Amino acid sequence: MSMNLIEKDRVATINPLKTCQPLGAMWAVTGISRAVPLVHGSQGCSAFVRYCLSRHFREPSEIAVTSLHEDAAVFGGRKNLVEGIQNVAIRLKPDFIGVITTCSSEIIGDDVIGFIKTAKGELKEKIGEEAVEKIKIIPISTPSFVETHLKGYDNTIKALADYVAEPSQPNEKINIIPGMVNPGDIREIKHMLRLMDIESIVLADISDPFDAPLRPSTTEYKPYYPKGGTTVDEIVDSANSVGTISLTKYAGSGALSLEKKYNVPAELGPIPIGVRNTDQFLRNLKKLTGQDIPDSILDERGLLIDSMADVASRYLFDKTVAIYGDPEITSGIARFVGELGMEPKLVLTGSKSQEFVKDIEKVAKETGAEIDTMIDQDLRSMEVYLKDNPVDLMIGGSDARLMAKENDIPLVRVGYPVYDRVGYHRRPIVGYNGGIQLMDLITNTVLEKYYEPEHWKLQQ
Amino acid sequence: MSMNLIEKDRVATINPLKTCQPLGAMWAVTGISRAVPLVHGSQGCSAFVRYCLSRHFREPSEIAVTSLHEDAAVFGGRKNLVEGIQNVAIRLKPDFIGVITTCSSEIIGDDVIGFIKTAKGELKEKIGEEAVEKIKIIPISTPSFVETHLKGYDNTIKALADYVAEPSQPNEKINIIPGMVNPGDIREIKHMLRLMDIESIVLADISDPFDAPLRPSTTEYKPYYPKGGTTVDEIVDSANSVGTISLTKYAGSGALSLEKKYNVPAELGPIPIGVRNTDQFLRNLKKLTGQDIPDSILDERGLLIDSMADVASRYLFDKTVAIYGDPEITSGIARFVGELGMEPKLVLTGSKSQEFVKDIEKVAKETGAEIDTMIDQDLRSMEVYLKDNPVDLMIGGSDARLMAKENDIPLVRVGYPVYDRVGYHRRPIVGYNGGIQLMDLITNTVLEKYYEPEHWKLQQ
Amino acid sequence: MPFKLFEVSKPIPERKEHTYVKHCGDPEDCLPKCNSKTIPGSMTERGCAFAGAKGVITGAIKDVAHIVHSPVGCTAYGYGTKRYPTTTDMPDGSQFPIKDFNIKYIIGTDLQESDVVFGGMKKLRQAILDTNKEFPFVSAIYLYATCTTGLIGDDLDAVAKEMEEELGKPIIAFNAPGFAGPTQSKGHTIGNNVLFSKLVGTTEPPATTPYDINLIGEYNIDGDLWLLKDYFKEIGINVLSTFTGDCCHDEIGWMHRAKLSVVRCQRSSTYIAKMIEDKYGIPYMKTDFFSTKYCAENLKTVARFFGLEDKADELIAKKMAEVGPELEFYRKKLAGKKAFIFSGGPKSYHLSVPLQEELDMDVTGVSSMFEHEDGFEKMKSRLDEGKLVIDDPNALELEELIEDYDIDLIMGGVKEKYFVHKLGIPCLLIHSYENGPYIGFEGFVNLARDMYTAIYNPVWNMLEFEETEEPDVPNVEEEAK
Amino acid sequence: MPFKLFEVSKPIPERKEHTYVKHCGDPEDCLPKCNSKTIPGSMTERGCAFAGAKGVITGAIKDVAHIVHSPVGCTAYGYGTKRYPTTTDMPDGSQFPIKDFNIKYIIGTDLQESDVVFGGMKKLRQAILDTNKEFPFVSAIYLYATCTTGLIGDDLDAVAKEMEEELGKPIIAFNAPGFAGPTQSKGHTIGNNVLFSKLVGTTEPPATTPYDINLIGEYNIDGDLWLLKDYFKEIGINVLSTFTGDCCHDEIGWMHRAKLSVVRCQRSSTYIAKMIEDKYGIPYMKTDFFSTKYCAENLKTVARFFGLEDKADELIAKKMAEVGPELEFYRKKLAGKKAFIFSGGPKSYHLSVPLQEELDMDVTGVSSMFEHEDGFEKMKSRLDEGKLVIDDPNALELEELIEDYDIDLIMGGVKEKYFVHKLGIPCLLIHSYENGPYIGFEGFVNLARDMYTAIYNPVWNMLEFEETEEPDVPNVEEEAK
Repeated sequence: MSMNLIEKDRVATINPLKTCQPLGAMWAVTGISRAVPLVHGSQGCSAFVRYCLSRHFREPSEIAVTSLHEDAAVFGGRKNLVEGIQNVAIRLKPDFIGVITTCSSEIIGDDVIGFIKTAKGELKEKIGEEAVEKIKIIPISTPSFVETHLKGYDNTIKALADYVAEPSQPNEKINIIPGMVNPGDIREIKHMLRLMDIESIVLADISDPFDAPLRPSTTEYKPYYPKGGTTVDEIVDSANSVGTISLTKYAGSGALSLEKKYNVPAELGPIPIGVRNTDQFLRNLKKLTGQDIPDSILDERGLLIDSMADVASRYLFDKTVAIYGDPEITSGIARFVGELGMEPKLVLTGSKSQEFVKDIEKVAKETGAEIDTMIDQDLRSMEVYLKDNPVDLMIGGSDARLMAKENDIPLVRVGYPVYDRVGYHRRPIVGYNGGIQLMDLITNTVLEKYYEPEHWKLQQ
Repeated sequence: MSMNLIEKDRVATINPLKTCQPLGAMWAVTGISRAVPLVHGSQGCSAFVRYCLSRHFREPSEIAVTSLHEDAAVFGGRKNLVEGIQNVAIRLKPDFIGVITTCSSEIIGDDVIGFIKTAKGELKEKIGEEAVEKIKIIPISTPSFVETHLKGYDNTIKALADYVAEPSQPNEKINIIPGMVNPGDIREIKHMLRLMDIESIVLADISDPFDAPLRPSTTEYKPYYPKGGTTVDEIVDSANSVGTISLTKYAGSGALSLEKKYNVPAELGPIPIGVRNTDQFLRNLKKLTGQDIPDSILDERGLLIDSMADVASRYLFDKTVAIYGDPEITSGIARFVGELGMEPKLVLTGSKSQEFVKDIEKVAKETGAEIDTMIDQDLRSMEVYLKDNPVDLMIGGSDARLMAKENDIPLVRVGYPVYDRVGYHRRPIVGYNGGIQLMDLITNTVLEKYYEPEHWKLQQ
Repeated sequence: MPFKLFEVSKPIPERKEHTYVKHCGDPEDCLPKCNSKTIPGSMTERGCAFAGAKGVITGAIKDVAHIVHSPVGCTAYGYGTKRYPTTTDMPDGSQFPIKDFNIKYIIGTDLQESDVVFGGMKKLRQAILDTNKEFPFVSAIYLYATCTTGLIGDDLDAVAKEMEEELGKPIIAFNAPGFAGPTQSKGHTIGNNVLFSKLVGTTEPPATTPYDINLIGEYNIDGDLWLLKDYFKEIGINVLSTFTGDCCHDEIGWMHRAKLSVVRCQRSSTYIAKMIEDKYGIPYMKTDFFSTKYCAENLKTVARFFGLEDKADELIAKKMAEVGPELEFYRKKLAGKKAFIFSGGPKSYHLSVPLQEELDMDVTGVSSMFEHEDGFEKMKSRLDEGKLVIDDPNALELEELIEDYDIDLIMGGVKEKYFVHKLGIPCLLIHSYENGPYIGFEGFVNLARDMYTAIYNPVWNMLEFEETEEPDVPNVEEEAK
Repeated sequence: MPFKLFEVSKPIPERKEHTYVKHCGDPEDCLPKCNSKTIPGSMTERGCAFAGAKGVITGAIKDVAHIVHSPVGCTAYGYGTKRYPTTTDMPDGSQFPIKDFNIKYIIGTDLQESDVVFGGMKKLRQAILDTNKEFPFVSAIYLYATCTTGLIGDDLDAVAKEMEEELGKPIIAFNAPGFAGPTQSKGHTIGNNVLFSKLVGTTEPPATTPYDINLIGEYNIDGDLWLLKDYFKEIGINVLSTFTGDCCHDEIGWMHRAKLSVVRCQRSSTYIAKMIEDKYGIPYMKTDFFSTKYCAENLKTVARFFGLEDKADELIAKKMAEVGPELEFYRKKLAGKKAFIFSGGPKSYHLSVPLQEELDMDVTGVSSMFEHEDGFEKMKSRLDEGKLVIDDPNALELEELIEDYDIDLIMGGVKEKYFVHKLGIPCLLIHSYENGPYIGFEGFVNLARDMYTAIYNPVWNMLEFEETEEPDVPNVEEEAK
């Protein structure tokens, strides 16, 4: 019946459950059509992120870097950035360049906005004013030593609202800020919007860029750009939408910015994981757009409800779960497993988020469970906890896979990163369909682990 | 490079990989809107099938029975059937009654067509001619001792073509005979048709009846009928379509009947499992409807191709597979695993089908594999085979789950029946999306079994 | 008016006699009509005699190969339908080579059209030879007639006799074709008769004790038997033969050596207990081990027979201390919930009192698909005024029942489960269980837990989309209070 | 014209010097420009010095805790990036308590804004204490500077010294912040220097033999080391220290006791071999164990040093008999296929000759992201006329290369793999391997098999939808012939 906050008892972070802001920015910029993330930092800042994103999505992650070295540490990164922007602009002919800072460029104190101006000026002489004006070059401040990757994502979306969005004619569309969810999740959101007959602008839409068809005959080469992503024109138009829904409270600055600057009403969260959160998402959509909720969606809801009736109490009730990951996804899953009659025993996030604590308090109240809650914590804390408090199931990303294995606890993979299995980025966990998928995954994991030994119980 | 036919060396059938015709008929009739399958046989004939279908789909399977007993064996089943039809008609007010014979009613030699007439006559006196004429009451002959459940399905679709379809105005639609595939498969087919902007009549569409939302507010009660199914009007209209595609060569009689009687061109097979079979399905659609194949479908194709490029050679190449089940699904999967670079080492079906042999010969030629092939065989033959010829993976239904476990061979569940896990009926294996799903399933099974022991290999 | 005709059954008024509403002043023989033919065209939950013989009675035996002489369907349906786990332990201390052999394999003759025309006996003979070759270690081979072979007149007994001589291994024929009798109960009877007449008295146990019982009608559904056996062992009573859960073929043969027959499932197997008493003078008692009270009472009764009542008391006290607090938790949660029990047979009278008295639930009524009058008498006697006792309800009647009686929980089978869910009501598997065993002390806790989780599944509070959010979503338990 | 400017690089003509086209008459020092800064705004495959130090050199040690002194990113990225499996075997016969400890854990100080302003040394001290408490069994703690701590001027050496005294356990600082040097190679150098200056000569091995070697620059990628170690063992040579695959901290300390240093990865670790030679007079040899021929030659060379050439010959003959037929199969399949090798460093010269001579492939060119001149000399010397040698190619150049040279297979890293696939060409992981190990005899078969499966993946014949069905779909092998 309560939420029990467990504080970190170390200064050392062991196996972090978060990473730094620039990753979130590179992620978001990849969701823009014909965009290039340009990291103003050391090569590691691009190389590591490309590696991490590629292994999760099994897709290219094409990121440029200004290659800061010792001289920049002394004299500043002006030369690198001004040159870098021009090289990207000329060689890759993008529609959008997101200039992403890092710990080094932030500490050095580079005047990114000024450098962008300089670069544009020099560029105009090389390729002409018109060509330069066609490229949006946006500064994205993402100091690595402040908050987490989610903040970097949030700052990027805010930069789109602040630097790109422009009011003109109302467009009857809804803006969706998906947060750092998978292509499958964004597609499921778009599927729901389609059923509700709502047009949308997704800020930013990584679904195609991070899950692109292999079709040489229609692919844009030299430079390669993946299919899809939100166009710059759409981002410009986002100031004219009927509302913005950020699927996550943890990355809603862009929505608030659009509200403040252009009177586009904002709704922040909850992420539509599980029944009640998805219901709320639909209510928010209805509120902002006036569209009715059609039978087709409610039938999909009915399929999830049907599965829950058939399966949840029978196989899942009272199974204990440890859930870890980004705050919105973690609290969303905690609520959903509660809806399934399971017990979220431990929830864990790397963010230092009071919102998360409130979310979990609500889940504790709804489920009647005692939920041990860790914020600003790391995976080592979970490992130590689980030694004394074993659970039936873990739900989260691949980084805890060895802990799961060692403790013989089955792991249901969700979110980012999942690199030791395939297809998870394509599998939604949001919406009613995502609920079915996630419940199937959880149930089949339980059946395999806890029912197989008495196989006759699986005959029904 | 060759197909090696292995004959059954027993008379006894041990753990059959097939069942009798009536099941296929009850399956198909459930795909008709507001229809009641009425089994003319012993109570076991309905009870067992209801049990089997319910545990696979985790859905109601509402089937009426004429409850034949000793007296019928002596005097014939006339009274039971005539009464049974009337009780169904009056109490359940259906649009359609499929009168399904069994071994007993076939051996007794009941004149089903005559009895239906008698029942209709008596009914008219009770509920009036108009009400009776609204109910299609169709004889479906399914002697249990001839061929398999697939034949029962085939006979049912043929009965629809022969007794229900009526020519009137051309309708620009395509008829789809899905065969005994899952709701998820039919939905994937309909998804493809939607992308191609083709309207269809599915003969018969079990996708909603066997995967229906739980929504009391919109459900038809007393009597309960599930959402969906093909309406009788649609079946009537099937004589006016531009063509019929049966996804399976093994249940194409209905298509041939429509071709012969009403000049509706028929294409039989292949089931669109894997890349090349799905390509062929699209070509057939184009041929019959004249519709172009849109980019949206080809992008979905591209996602499958992309996954195959990323994953197949790396994790799956040369893994050996035993595939068992209904002939079309089995040969379709055999071709697909060949496309994935895997080796279909054993294929096994309970049908005595020369078509299947031809299909496998083609796969053997394409893959260069030596494929041991069993037709008209049972699961015991597979078990014995596997003792001497272990494979890396089994693909098929739940009935071989204990064999898989005992031999420590991971089992990828597909087709019917799957009762020891959840959600498989909802998961397509057809079409490009089904290909992705199936490949993910296969790959994750391989990763878990063969890569986990050296977990570092999963870091990428 | 002790009988009720459901609205939906108005067109078939014969159904009225099958639905009895208990009135305490009624004479004893005022019961629903039962064990008679189902009205054609019903969605009955009944099965066939073959299911009763193989599915219920013989399918639990661990060391026998079963050959279904039929077109492929009956064989296929005979596979994997019952939760009858078996060990490899044999009474003489040896090990049978395959665990759950009874679950793993089913054999059939896969009759074709030509066999129907020319007869299937030759095929059956060969199938017996094949079976013996494939599974040479089985202790016996059982043959099953089906509708087809019944109708074409294949003589299974003759084949059995002939092949038994050829193979030197018991071969037993069961002539319970699907169409025999109104329900699967006919198959139980035939199964009992055949096993008694062919086997009992033909073997001797490796050892006997003064405390030997036959445990009859205990099929080890989801491990029920293993719990009961532990109880008896602790009390000092030895289960010499089980009929037929986790038993071996030879065990049936030495049932005449027990001191007492304890009948668990009274519908399916009182027959054999009676025949053993008649022929060998071994007394039998009908028992009831569901719930703590029945289990305690009946353990004591059996123990008393052997002068072991003290040991029984000890066991009962220990068990009650173990399960008491948990049961108390569930009692609070389940108090006042309306349940309807739709069992195959006896569970409809085993469970009504425990649910009402031990868990404070309200049993709206019970029904059975194959009980006979004696069973319905017990059902009736264990219900309160105004409650329903129904024979063979069909799907449509079930709908009306749920709607009219505001039921919280149906206990039924797979055929009902998903159907009932579609009506927005939980349904618990009571034939094969959800997370059993359900018998005895621990089993009753399992049952209570499964009822609790079914009723408190949060989904029942989310059935429909709400246009406005509840300001604070209550948790299910609060809600359900 | 030995240098080439890709079309796509016309706007950055400096790139021309980095792309050399081999011309046999060129002077030896005619090489691509390398080890210089990347042009800003490139999609380079290069990483940073921190990656070179921790990721490559020290991350393979089994019994050390690594603390990354940084904002959380560098710590997070230091986790799970390398396939460096380790056992729990320690040289003295004891067992380290956790398998793959180096893969399982990464530690960091998670610096916040206030730390950047006021300095992070206090936090680092506490993190060291925490680490020692959490993992008291580690033999040493290594500290890593990063861009942030480099820029704010935290003195890691001072903290290391202070805490080493406090804890009585070796604590070693690596000052290789990300911005140091043009590539990760700078981190290799720093790693070598620190390990040599701080450790070598500080410990003594439990035992020595006259046949002791240091195996330097072997990190046990996907089990490479374990294969090589078996070979040496069979020949009679003892690997006294590995630098650093599956090694322990103390092993580095006694490298001065070996008779010979064998250098496997010549780019990342010739430094330490040289320093050991200079200071302790222990000779070193640069070796090459990829492919059967190189492996055989180099095993013989090392064996000859110890007078064990006969044993080496025996081993080689045995291994060749084992792998010969399989390799022959793959040779036939791979003959004529055009490969481009894009390695971090040395694999670009290790593999070119084997692919050409042992598998009859056509190596279109090689490139490296962090090699120096000596490495590029070797690359050049091992290629045919007209082949490409490229320093630090960027993504756009890779596209042009694939298009213009009709490449059948790229060998690269994860960053390239999925990108190259999008161009319709297979790409094999050569940094961390696909299904390794790739070294030695068996490893070369693995590599050949992985190249074969990558090229013959049937998907390459199905890239585009065909409007008309091919009358008979050819199998891939036929097609590819």
